[in-house]
Amino acid sequence: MSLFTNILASLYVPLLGAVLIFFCRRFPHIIEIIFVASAAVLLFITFSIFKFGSAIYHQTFELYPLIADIPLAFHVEPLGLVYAAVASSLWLVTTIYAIGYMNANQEKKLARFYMCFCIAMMGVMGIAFAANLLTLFIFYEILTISTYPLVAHKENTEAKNGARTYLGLLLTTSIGFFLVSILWTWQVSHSLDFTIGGILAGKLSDGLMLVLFTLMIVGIGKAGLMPFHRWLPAAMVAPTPVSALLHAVAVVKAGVFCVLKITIYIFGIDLLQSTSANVAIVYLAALTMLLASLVALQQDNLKARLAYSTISQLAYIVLGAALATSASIIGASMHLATHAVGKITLFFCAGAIYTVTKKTSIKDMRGIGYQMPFTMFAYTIAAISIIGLPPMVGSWSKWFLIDGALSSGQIVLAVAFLISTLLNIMYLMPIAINAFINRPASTEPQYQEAPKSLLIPLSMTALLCLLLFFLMPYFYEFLQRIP
Amino acid sequence: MMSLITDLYAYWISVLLMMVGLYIVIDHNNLFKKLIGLNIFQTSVFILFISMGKVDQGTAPILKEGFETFSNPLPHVLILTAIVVSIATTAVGLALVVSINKYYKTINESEIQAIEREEA
Amino acid sequence: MKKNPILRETSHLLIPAILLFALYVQFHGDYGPGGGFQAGVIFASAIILYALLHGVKRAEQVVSLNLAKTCAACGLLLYAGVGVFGILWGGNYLDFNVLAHDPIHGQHWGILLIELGVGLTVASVVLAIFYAFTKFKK
Amino acid sequence: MGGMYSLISAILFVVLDAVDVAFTEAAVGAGISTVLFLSAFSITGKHHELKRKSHLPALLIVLTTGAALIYSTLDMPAFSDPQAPIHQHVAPHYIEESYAEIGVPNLVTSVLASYRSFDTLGEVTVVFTALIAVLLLLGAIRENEE
Amino acid sequence: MILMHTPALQVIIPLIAAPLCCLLPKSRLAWLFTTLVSFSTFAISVLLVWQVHAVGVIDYEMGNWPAPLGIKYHIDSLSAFILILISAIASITLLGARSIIEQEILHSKHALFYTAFLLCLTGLLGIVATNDAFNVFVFLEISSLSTYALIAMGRNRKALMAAYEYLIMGTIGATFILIGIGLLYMQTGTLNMFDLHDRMPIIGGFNSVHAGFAFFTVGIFLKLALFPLHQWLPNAYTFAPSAVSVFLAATSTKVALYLLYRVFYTIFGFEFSFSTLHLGAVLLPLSIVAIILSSLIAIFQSDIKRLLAYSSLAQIGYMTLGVSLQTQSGLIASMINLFNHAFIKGALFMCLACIAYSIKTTRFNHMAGIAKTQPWVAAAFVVGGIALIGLPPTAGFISKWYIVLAVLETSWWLAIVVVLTSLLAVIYVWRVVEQMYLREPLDNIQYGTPVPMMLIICTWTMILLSVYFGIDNRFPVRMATMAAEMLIP
Repeated sequence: MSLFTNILASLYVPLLGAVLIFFCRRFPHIIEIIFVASAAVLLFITFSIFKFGSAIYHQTFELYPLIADIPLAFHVEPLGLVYAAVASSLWLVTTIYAIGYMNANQEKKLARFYMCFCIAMMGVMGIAFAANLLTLFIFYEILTISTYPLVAHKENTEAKNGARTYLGLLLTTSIGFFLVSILWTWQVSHSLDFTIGGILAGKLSDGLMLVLFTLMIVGIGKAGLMPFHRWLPAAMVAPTPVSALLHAVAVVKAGVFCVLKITIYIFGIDLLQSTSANVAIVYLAALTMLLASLVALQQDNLKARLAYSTISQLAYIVLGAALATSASIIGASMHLATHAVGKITLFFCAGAIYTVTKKTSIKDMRGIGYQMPFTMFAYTIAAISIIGLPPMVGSWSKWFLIDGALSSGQIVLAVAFLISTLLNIMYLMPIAINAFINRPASTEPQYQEAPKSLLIPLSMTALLCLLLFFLMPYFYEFLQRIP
Repeated sequence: MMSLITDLYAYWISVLLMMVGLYIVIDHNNLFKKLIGLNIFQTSVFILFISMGKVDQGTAPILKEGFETFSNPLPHVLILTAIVVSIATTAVGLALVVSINKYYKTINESEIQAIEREEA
Repeated sequence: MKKNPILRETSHLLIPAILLFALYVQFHGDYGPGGGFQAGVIFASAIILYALLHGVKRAEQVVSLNLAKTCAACGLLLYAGVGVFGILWGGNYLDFNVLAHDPIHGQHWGILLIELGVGLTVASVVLAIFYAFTKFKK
Repeated sequence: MGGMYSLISAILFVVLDAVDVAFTEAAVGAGISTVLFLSAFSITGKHHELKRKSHLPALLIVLTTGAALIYSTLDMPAFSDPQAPIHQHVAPHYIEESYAEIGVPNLVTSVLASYRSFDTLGEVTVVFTALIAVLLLLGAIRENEE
Repeated sequence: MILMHTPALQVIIPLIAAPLCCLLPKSRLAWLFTTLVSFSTFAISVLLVWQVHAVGVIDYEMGNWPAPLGIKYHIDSLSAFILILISAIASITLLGARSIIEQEILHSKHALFYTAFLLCLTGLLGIVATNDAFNVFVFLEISSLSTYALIAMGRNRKALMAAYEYLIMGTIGATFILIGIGLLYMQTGTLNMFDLHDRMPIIGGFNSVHAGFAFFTVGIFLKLALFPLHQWLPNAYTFAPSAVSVFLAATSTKVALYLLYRVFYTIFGFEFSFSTLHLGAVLLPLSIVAIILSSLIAIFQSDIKRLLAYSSLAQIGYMTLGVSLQTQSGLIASMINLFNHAFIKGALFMCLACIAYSIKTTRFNHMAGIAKTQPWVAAAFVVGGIALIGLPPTAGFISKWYIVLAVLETSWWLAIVVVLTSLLAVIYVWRVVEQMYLREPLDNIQYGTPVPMMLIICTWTMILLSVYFGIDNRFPVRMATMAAEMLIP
């Protein structure tokens, strides 16, 4: 199987899954089988791309001109491969979890739900392999639209308002800023291809470069930079698997992935450093990182707290990208993976707790560790990883990020990283601790451990947090290839 | 100045008519009178066209012995068509007015607007 | 108006005259003023006059609304058809030169036929519209 | 009153040598449109005028239109001037060649029925359209009638 | 044989078909006949496009009289582009329209209705095909008269008033155009467009020519329903029968826009219109106001047909905006938007036709939960709405891309205006989508009559077309580019 067919297949397989699900919408079990099967096939495909080795990086496949002479084009490069691998592997886990969750909570409209899930995955793959900004933008919007029904799934007023915020913010940013900046780029450089070293060198004055960079990064609303972060907590109304997908894998990671890709392949690290077009974003990101953590402290709803934690973690990645040192870039791209693994575990736990106890408020979760030991243990592991303490994988990425901050001479930012780490501890650990140290009140009914279909995925991802810590050297060596 | 008037009076007549017609169309409340105004408006345009075609000492554009200067036939042809078009429009307009009168029991614009307002 | 005997009698004299005049205008249009359109109008007005005097019922026994509609369609078809003949005989659309052995005759034929079409359509349309209005219930 | 108006304009047309047009205008204006207006009027019946809206906008529009036209007439060729461009370009060919090409003395007829016969086809189509429109309209039944 | 006469046949076939159609006894038969005819016109327009690609422009002299003497048809890339658009829309509409018409129009009137439809089609095609200024006027009136009648066929008595308003404004517009023609003719003695254009240098200085220009402008703006001459359009679209709304929304204003291109680029010429008389300076503010106002008004509409009508006004604004930029890219953008929007709006009005067929209304609050009873229609509306907003991968995105790019060349703030207004589209489209999907259906109209298959298929054909042209837009872009390069040398 050639590389090109591989890439195309990674788009077609989820699409095909969606189509099949549509035709089998009458038979729930067949749907589930198709759902899992497509995820598995996709996983196989993405990993089979690794076997082509580093030779094929950056060789572009053009399908046909979309607009004027901008083609619909795809390519493979390390960063995209990481993103694709993370997304597809976590998707497989999520599918299993989702089926368990949806059945356990008697959710309706499953066919539509799974369909949109598949289409969203297609969007993710398209983003991962896009070879120019236009292709990227198209799949970006496909992702936005296809996740809207997932957010609005419950179809009650709350869901409607949440979904409205979600769509409103994402479309406003993407059309209002992102599209405009893409057009601007096209106008000044007559190219939108992702090329090593960027395409904008010497095309704009420093001032305008600053404007363009800021416009573009802010335009990527999925990266959740303040003040355009509101959609993330709003989207919490969605069923938990969706939250997992949205907030750990697909959507937010698509955002930060775009940020990374644009900084590296459109502007170029050297350009950013020479023109210092990145200042605005750097400080915006640092601000978001701290504020979001502070807000997270206030949240009593577990999912909401996790959402704000996500916002701050995304800001890490954006910050790492915007710092534009090789170390920080590597740190950022590592964090993209490590945070994904950690955060999806946390969401799975939240979902499991909700499924078993219907509890969402953190106050009520005292002593829950005695009733759901596995779940809370997984939670603890993931929390440590997010905070960034050895022996969890998160420690690596955070280390590189701080290193990057130092190497670029920004002591302030290094401090900011440390402060937010403390804040992480403050809003993640108490839950775990309370869960285990104080026994549940005797008035509480006796809850069982979560059902297998939920437990297996979340323990798998938790395990991953641990394993990856030891695999990270290879991973590092792989990421070195990112220029 | 005098020459200007003698040269152009024919055009000005039609312009005057045109203004009258247009005024009736826009200003009248009565759907009927609007149509009449429309007629006047269009006819004035016809006169404008025809007066273009006139030639001094010219005769009607029908070839006979003893005449060699003729008025320009082309405007006549155009206006023949235009007249037909205008009468066709009038007919349709009248049909509309008649059936409006049937369903609104009035052909007064502001009355009709009043009716629609209370419906909404 | 129907009651008035004088009008009725005069109309008996008048209407045929008008019809005759219409035909004259129709076919003399090449030489003097007039042509299909005017002829059609006059022809129609004759029948309208008849309708005014003897009532639409009687008039419709002579020419019914449906007949008028059909005639209108036929007139238009005749006109357009002549044009199509132009194509069939190897000219352009509405090319009369090819209709006969030499251009002049061709033109004569063409003009004659299309004027006929115009007259037919106009007369029947005017009549039909008149019927439509008079028969319209409040 | 419409009839009178069109009779007057018909006479005007004769003065301007446009006998065919005059003929038509007389037939149409004094003939058809009068009949139509009267029959339509008999159906709708008399309607009293009530409060009038402001005349100002109408006046403005009309005055601007009129002004534009007057302005345009200022450098028009003098009325009935044989040297006017309109008489220089296409018309001469009609006047000189048409008899040889078509052999019909009435220039209007030859232009109408041969040179620009396609326009006339359009004209007949318009007439036909009017019929269709009127037949569609008079007798339409709407839901909120009964 | 046929290839020689395609330009004439394009117009003649529906013209001859019309009188035949009104003689047909059965409504079913009339529909079949009309549909076949419109498909044959479509086939011919395809031939024309092919010929234009092969040999460039095609001239056809009616009655074999050379140009200034007689009437000439002139098919170039622009007219071929519009012709194929009109005939395609007509064909799809008719194919799906039978059931709607059966429901909305009195059975005894079907033959007449289809005849009027054919005549309207004839008029529109004639306007586009001809190269003679006065001939334009004649065919304009054919299409207008039939349109008035078609609109008046709406079920609600308001349709009559709408038709009357349109008749008055439309006739004034047409007469203004006639005056313009007259003034030009007076100074040149010719009616042929190219002939007129050749004489522009001589007569360019005359008052009367300037006045003629002004009259043309006003007349065309009236037909185009460009702000502030748009009052007739919303009512006309809202109260017309559903099938008619589809056809009109997709074609009539487009033809008016074509007329604008023809008059100001082909007759007067780019230089004269934009440098000597500054048409752009008039067009630019009007289009911007049209875009902003109409988008805002659209948000507050309680009838979805009316909502779409106002969004059409906004879209017309985008098209004229492209023209007012006075650049090739702007013109290209305008034409591409013309083409794409025809399909998008046609599709959306088709959806409304389905809904109206099912629940006899298109009022906003009756849309509640329609997705449960009419999933296919609702889905179609969503896709169409996405296209209207201008998200990839739909035709709307292509239009937006080209327009914003063209605007960026001239000014920054304009680009911002365009983008922000396109966000207004998000609001008024998504209002409807939420109403359709996230509301419980009102009990009184919970189960409407099921929508016939044919109608849904045609709706989806249009929808898929407006998606297809977003994925592969080579055809419209090529045609528009050719046309623009021809009009702005």
